[in-house]
Amino acid sequence: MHDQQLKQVIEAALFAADEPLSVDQLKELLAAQQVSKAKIQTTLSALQQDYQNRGVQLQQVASGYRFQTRTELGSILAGLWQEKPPKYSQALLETLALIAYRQPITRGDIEEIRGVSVSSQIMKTLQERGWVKVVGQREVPGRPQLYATTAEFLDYFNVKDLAELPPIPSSENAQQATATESTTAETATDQRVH
Amino acid sequence: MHDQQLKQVIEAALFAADEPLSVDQLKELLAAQQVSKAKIQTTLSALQQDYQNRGVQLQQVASGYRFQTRTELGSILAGLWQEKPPKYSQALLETLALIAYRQPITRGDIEEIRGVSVSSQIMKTLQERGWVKVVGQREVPGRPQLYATTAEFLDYFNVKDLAELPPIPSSENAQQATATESTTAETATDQRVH
Amino acid sequence: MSETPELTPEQHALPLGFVRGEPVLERPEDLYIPPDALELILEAFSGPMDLLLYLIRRHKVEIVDLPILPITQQYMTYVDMMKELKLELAADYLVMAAMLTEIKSRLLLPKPPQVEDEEIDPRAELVRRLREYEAIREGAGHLEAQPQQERDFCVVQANSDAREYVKQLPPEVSLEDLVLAFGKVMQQAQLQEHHHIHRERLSTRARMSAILDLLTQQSRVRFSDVFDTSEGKAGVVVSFLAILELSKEALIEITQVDAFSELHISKRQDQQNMVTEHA
Repeated sequence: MHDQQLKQVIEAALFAADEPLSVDQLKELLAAQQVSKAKIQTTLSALQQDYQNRGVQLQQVASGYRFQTRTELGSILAGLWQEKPPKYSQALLETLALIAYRQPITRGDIEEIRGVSVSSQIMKTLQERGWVKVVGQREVPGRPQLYATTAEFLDYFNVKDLAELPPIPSSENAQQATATESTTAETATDQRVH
Repeated sequence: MHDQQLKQVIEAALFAADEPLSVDQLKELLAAQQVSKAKIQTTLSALQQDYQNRGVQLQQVASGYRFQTRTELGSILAGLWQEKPPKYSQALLETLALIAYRQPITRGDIEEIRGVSVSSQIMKTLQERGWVKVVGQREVPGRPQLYATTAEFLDYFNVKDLAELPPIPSSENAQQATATESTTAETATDQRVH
Repeated sequence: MSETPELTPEQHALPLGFVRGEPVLERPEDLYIPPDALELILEAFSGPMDLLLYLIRRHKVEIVDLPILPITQQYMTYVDMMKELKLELAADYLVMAAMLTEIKSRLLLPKPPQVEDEEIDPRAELVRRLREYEAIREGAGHLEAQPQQERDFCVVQANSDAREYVKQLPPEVSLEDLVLAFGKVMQQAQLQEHHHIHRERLSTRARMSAILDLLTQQSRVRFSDVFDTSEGKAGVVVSFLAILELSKEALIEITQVDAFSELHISKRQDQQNMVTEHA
């Protein structure tokens, strides 16, 4: 399979797939053609280049590569969609930001920082959207659940990992915390939540 | 709105829409920009040109224009939706194993050994798969059909003949095998079951 | 209530709410505003921390320099109004009110003379929380500003006829599966018949199938045709054993018209043809 053919297949696959495709998934799709991961990676970069100035672009997000419309065209294209895009409340965004930037985190932690009891509706919405999930329990009395963000969250906000989100001042809690806890906090930024 | 922008919007709209878009629909989408139908038509032609040699192509269908994957790529892209093959039941595997190792064998023999009745569906499945066929009838009351495995069966398991099937371990009788019998084992490799 | 100091409110890009269709861009200077409008404004705060942060910013001071006295006073004014309006959120705001009052009273208490300088500022904990809350608000802002699916872009898909190429794959079986299945079935059967199954017999059994198959295509076969001399002596023996076994199982008949004439084998055709199936 020569280069142009390979590019056509990868391009078509990305456009046809229902979900973003990872390099591994593309490799599996091309199993019969025996294409190396490096070759796939090079082709993806070439495609990203090709679409640089087009109406759609090849974006890498947490769960893989996908084609999406150019963000600058959002308002013009809005006419195409019947429904208005959802508008998220400040309370929801703060809760989500806490989970994203300070994960893994308990509901109690969120309440302490926001000074408000966490509305069940907000947690339900975040989980229904697939943005947040329970990743464990903190080993303290009551064993509260620990929440973290998911790959879908990163996909929705157009980034491939948490480190790509603009940084915020680190929490003093984390600085004062024991070695173990600060390790957790560090990893949280690098970690890919699946 | 200059030409490149217009092309980006039309391109993005065609990719984003769930259905093909007609020139009229595109004109409506671009109502605020007051773009003529002729201009839209020219842009569509330019896009068709751009995608000539790509993995997806801009196609005009009855209800308008839409992007679709190159037809030649169909068989490779099918892998995107290919589901894992289902599994056979234990009952079917046991029936097949009995036919392979004890052929020619009747359904009654299989039932006697397995202690349960053999469903017609299993025999039908094995015959439809081309792995098992009727090779005769046993001349006893009822004249039950005798089943044997086929050449396709051997091909599927990539063995030349039945003697190449893995031996079943731990038979004390194996030690009793006569000189004649072990000689026959050698020849057995040449034989094909038709 | 009119004691509220005159301070320039911070400009906000987004309206806090809408009152009779008019956007409310600034938080009220004068607290005497119609209750229905006030309700909307108060609901614009996402919680007591948000309100507190807003009040501090109005004072144009850093969080560390938290001016606890005026802030507590202003905070209480808002909370009183919320109580009047019976806003649901009031409980959370009351917890904060209690905290502020406590800090205030600790600050007002005369310091015991022997206390060292290292004494912890009673505001420290609140300051820490406010800073963390401020960081999180910043994070919420980043998320809001981030390109969002549905709002700023949509994931696109091209039509594809490739689905038509998707095949229904038949189940896969490995030789191992087959051997395991056979082993299991034999174990269950608790066989006394081991001798039927080892490989030497297998070749004879395979040949039996082949001969029967041949007899399905041709009703009579010359005895000699069953043997393929190219298989060598051993092959001939297998065929012979297969014929004997088939004959023993009464599956075939061996016939000879005259003495020394060619032997023929055929499927056994006898009266049992007539036997009905339920026999």
